[in-house]
Amino acid sequence: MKLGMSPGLFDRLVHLFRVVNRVPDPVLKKLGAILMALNVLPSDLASAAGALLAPQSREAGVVFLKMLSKWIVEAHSAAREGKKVILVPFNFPPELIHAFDKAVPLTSEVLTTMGVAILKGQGERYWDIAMGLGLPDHLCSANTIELGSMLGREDFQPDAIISSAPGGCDVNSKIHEFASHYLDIPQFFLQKPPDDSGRGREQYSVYMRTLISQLEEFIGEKLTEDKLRGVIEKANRCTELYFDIWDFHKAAPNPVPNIFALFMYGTRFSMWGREEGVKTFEAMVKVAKERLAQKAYPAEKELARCVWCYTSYYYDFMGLFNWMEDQGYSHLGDGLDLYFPQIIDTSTMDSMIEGLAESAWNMPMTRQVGGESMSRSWTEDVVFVARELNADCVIYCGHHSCKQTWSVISILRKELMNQLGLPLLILQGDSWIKKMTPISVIQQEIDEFIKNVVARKTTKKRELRKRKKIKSDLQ
Amino acid sequence: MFFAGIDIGSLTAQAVVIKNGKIIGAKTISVLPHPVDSAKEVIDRLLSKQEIKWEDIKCAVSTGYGREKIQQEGLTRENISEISCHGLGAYTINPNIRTVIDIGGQDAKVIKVNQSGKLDNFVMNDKCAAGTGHFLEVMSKTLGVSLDELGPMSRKSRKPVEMSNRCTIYVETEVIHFLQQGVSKIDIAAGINRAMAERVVALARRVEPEKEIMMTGGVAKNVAVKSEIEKTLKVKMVKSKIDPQIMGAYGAALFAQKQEGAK
Amino acid sequence: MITVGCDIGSLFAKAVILDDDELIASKIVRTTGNMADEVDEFLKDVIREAGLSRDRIDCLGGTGAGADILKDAEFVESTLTCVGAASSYYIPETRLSIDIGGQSITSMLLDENGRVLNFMRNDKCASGSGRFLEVMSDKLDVEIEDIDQTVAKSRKTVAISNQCGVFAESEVITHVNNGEQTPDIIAGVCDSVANMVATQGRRFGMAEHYTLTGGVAKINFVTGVIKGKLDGTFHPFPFDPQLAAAIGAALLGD
Amino acid sequence: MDEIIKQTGVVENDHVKKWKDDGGRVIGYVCVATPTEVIDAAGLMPYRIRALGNSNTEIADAHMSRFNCNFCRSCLQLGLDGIYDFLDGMIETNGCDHLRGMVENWNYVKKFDFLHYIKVPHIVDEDSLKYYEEELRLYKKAIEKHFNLAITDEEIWSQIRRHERIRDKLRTIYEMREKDEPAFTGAEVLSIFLLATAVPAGVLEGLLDRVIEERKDNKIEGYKARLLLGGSATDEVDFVEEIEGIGGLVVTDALCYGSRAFWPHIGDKKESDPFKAMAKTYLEKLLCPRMFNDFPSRRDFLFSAIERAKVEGVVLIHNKFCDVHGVDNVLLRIALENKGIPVLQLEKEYGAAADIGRMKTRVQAFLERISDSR
Repeated sequence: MKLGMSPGLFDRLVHLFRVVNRVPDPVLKKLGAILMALNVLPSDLASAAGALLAPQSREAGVVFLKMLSKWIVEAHSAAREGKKVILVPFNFPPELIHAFDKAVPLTSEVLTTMGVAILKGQGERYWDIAMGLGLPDHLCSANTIELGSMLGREDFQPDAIISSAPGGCDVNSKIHEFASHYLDIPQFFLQKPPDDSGRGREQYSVYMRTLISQLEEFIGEKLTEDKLRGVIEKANRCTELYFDIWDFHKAAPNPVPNIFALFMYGTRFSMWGREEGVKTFEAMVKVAKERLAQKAYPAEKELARCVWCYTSYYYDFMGLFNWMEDQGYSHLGDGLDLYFPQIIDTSTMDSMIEGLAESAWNMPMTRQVGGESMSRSWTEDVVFVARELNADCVIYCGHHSCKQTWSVISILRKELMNQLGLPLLILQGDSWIKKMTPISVIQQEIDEFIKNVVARKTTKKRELRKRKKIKSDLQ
Repeated sequence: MFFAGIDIGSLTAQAVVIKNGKIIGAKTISVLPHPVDSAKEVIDRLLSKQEIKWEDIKCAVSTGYGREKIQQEGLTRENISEISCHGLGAYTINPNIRTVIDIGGQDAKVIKVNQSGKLDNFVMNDKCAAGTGHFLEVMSKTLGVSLDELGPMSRKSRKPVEMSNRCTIYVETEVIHFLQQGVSKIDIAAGINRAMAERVVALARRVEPEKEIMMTGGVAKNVAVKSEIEKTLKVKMVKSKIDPQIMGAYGAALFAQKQEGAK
Repeated sequence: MITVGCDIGSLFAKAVILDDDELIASKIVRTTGNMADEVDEFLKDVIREAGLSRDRIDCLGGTGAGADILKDAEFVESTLTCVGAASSYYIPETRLSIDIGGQSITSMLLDENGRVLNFMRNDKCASGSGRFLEVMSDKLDVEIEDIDQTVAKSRKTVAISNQCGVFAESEVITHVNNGEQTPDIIAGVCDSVANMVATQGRRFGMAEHYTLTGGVAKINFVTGVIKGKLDGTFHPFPFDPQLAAAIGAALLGD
Repeated sequence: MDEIIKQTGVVENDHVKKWKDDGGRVIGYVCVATPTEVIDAAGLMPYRIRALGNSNTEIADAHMSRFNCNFCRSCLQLGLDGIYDFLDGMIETNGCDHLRGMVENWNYVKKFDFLHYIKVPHIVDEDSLKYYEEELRLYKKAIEKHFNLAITDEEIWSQIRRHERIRDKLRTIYEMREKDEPAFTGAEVLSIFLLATAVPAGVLEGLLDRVIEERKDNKIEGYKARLLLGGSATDEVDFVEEIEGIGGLVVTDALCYGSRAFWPHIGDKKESDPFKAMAKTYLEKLLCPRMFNDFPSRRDFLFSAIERAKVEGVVLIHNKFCDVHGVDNVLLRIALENKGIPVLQLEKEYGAAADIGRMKTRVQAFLERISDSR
């Protein structure tokens, strides 16, 4: 891994988060001090900080940022300490890597999202590097941006890549395969059999165990029961807190700040199973609990309760989450929050590895479109969450790269209507690149949808005048 | 001995007549719906200003979108792709040229030629592309300025607008919206040219462009786009001695001359 | 009651004047960058055309992407609401209205009061909008108004299958160069638009009664192809379908 | 040959009609990871789904999106249009996300009487091989159960041997197209292949023998360069014709509607168990970019074809929105460029007519480049 300042996405993030680390919590927290903090922070960070540290979520936002900075800086210094940096996709349980002393996980989608949210010029320049190689322009920007930064040889390079997308997403698997060949980085796999019979699940455990032994050999360290137990126990704590927040979501108006949807999976994909992860979840629970007690809600009233069935949009410096909340549109979570964690039995090595396999099996995307049917498991989950949290609409971001979801979205739409009578808004726009669809268009579509379709009864509309006798020549 | 090259593009048609390598006449018109009509028209308009008649042309080669039809009509002996023609044309004008950027109405191309002027490699836009002459044409219409003004005017721009769309179709309404908000045409034009340059650069990156670069095609006349590309690619474009827009037809004429020499 | 409806769309501005539900005047101009300055003049014109004076107007309703330039509008409603209102006011049985606008195709499910129950836009990158048709016919030197009579001369339909407007244009040029006849290519362009519209119609599952609005619905060949593809009864919009949103805005005024 | 071309032009060709009239049943399949030997062993007829360049997807687009590959939407269109109503069942494989979506929407709108899903691993390793082998047994059981018949190992072996004979005949045809004076054009071979996956195996052997006999002394002349065509699902004969029309003779290919489908030999494996034998061949030699850890074998397959057929230039195509080929073609392009082999990478809209103008300009320039470099 290349050290020092370079124009690469990861290295720029490291640079910024060193600064964040230096700003003491109280300074970040104190409302007045925020602005001050913004001034001392590089301007790139300012707009994102506005969203991440918005009053309604600040208590947790600070902890979340600190967690990410720890994660990033740790990975950066890992190389110096002779540790292995392992690049994983979002649908891989990072806690497994955390359980090794001599390895740290980095998640490409999280890096891309942070880069897009925080860095000046966002991801475009790294995307263009990938396009410059002749790669298709309908690839997954969530991966292509961070990997593009590596492909341009501007950025750090991981010691190995784990691909857990085979079976869940071709694009993701393919771009990781490309990077591993192009940069000559060893690649490991955890493939998902699209098989709902018990057979598929058993086979998945086999794959998981093979992967673990491959990793042990590569990292040069045996996975120890104690280290693993330590991580899993923290993961279990995160699981409890995850479901606390889940239950808060049921209250109306929604006491959980919209942006927590992002914080929740941001934590799942990075520091799940680490003390910092637990702290972030605790902070979120605290904020939600207080807001519930005060019956507080940022807008006058909650007009719509929206479930996002896949990803949200991140290219507008996280502004959309709070914009929705200001309009009275509650964001009850993304498809990426649908990883339904479970308490893992820590009694034996074997039970813990089984538990890990189970969590991986239930990771977002893997669990839904990675199922035997791309639409069935996905529909079941969305219907379940919509019913549980009594949502009154579902929104699909329509990232043009997500071919698996796009190919069955019409089935999801029909099933939502048939089973719950819920409307689905199908948006179209790249979640990480602003040049596909401007955020103003996205906002307008959401507005039109909610005012016309979702909140038709509550929003005051002009009445169409009574029909006069229609002239026959008109008929 | 006279040789002719005819380049029927999607927006404009050019004809060039050469005598041992030297251009003795050239003409550009905007295309008629049918390529053969365009070809006949441009030839007539060209020859009307010369003492030579079509019969005096020893051999002619056609290129551009209409190249095949023209040949089938017997107007030319052969048809050669615009990529080869622009390559040879640029190389003949300056043998140091190794990379040619040609932005036509429908296709943007980056062409590499070797030390003997032969086609080495090339890339063309097949992605979501604002990088075509058509894009600029539509935009200048929307802005209500002529295509030639688009470049010069943007030099006065202080803060070019940022286009929030990749797609030509959507950029068009974006421009209308900017105008409605009273943004100055100068800044919009600058934004358009920048967007254009960005797309071309992204394409050029696919074949490592070498230092000696020449830009051909109508867009080469757009100073703003040209300098934007120079800035981002960190190169200095070699200036063409002839009108860059007739490069394709010139190259075709050179091929016609080769043909004759060949037999 | 005299009401004015004004729709500032992405390509055209339309204004109508209704005397109750009778259309007494209408005007359509291409939207320009200076629309903001020209809009007052534009409204004056249409009022003059109706032989009225400004003070006779009871209400001005605005709609369309650019409606924010209508300073003295009493209200601005979304195009969805307006098209829905207009469709179901004049054609009470319509439950589906497909609006073919300059930028996109929108299908709307309507309730018996003309309220929009649900709506869906066509896929981005998908040809079929009014602008698409304009660009293509412009390439072929055919005025939008003349499309029907041009197509009447066609002997076959040349398939246009590119979904990207930019590439579809290359496709058209290729057909020209292959010696295909203009009427046959225009027929192909219309056919591909009609396909997109039909697809939009199918997405919700067809309603028993539907109508088509927006400029493209003026072209009989297009509506004809659509009718042939979709089940359900087609009811032509009683006025110029390009005016539907403006008329809706006027109908919602009081 | 003419007869073959005529039959290839339609989905339900005369051979299928006759087979159905004689009471035969037809099973559709969507990708090369389907061991059709088993279907034949059951006395059923395997039929490889195709779209034949159909570019109208008006009905399909109401279900899949325009961000899905147009080839899959075309197949779905034909399915929903009733063109495939002659099928008595369908074997699904997870070839790619678009393909899965195609079958899923098809079945959602219009239930198949019989649909079985073979889950093909994406990785070549011991674990995957065991799993896939068991998948093939389940696939056999599913056919036995639904059609209420028994498939013996002996029958599968004899079908494997018959398919080996067919593979050999197809290889012979490739040898004839690849030699210095090719006996077939690329368009003709594509037609042959398309028909080969759409007629009863019994009929096919005779067909291939006749066409080999007919063309044994044939010489294709007057072309500008010898090309290899590789990439996405390409069943558009007229697209290949257009390329050859401007002088680029396709002397070999690396297409799944081509060599990739029949090149590997099952006989190569000394196995007693037919399922082990099929599993090994169909997984380890799949040669499809939907596999994520065996790029080298795809690259080397390309290299050896180039050598065999004295290829002067490689054209790598992928349909718009095809993820696996879109990415793989870049790796292949880089590998070829490093070897100094001219390569042209094309992204095209499916449906031959759609992009032919743009494609021809590129191919013609590519041919000019090749002749320049001579």
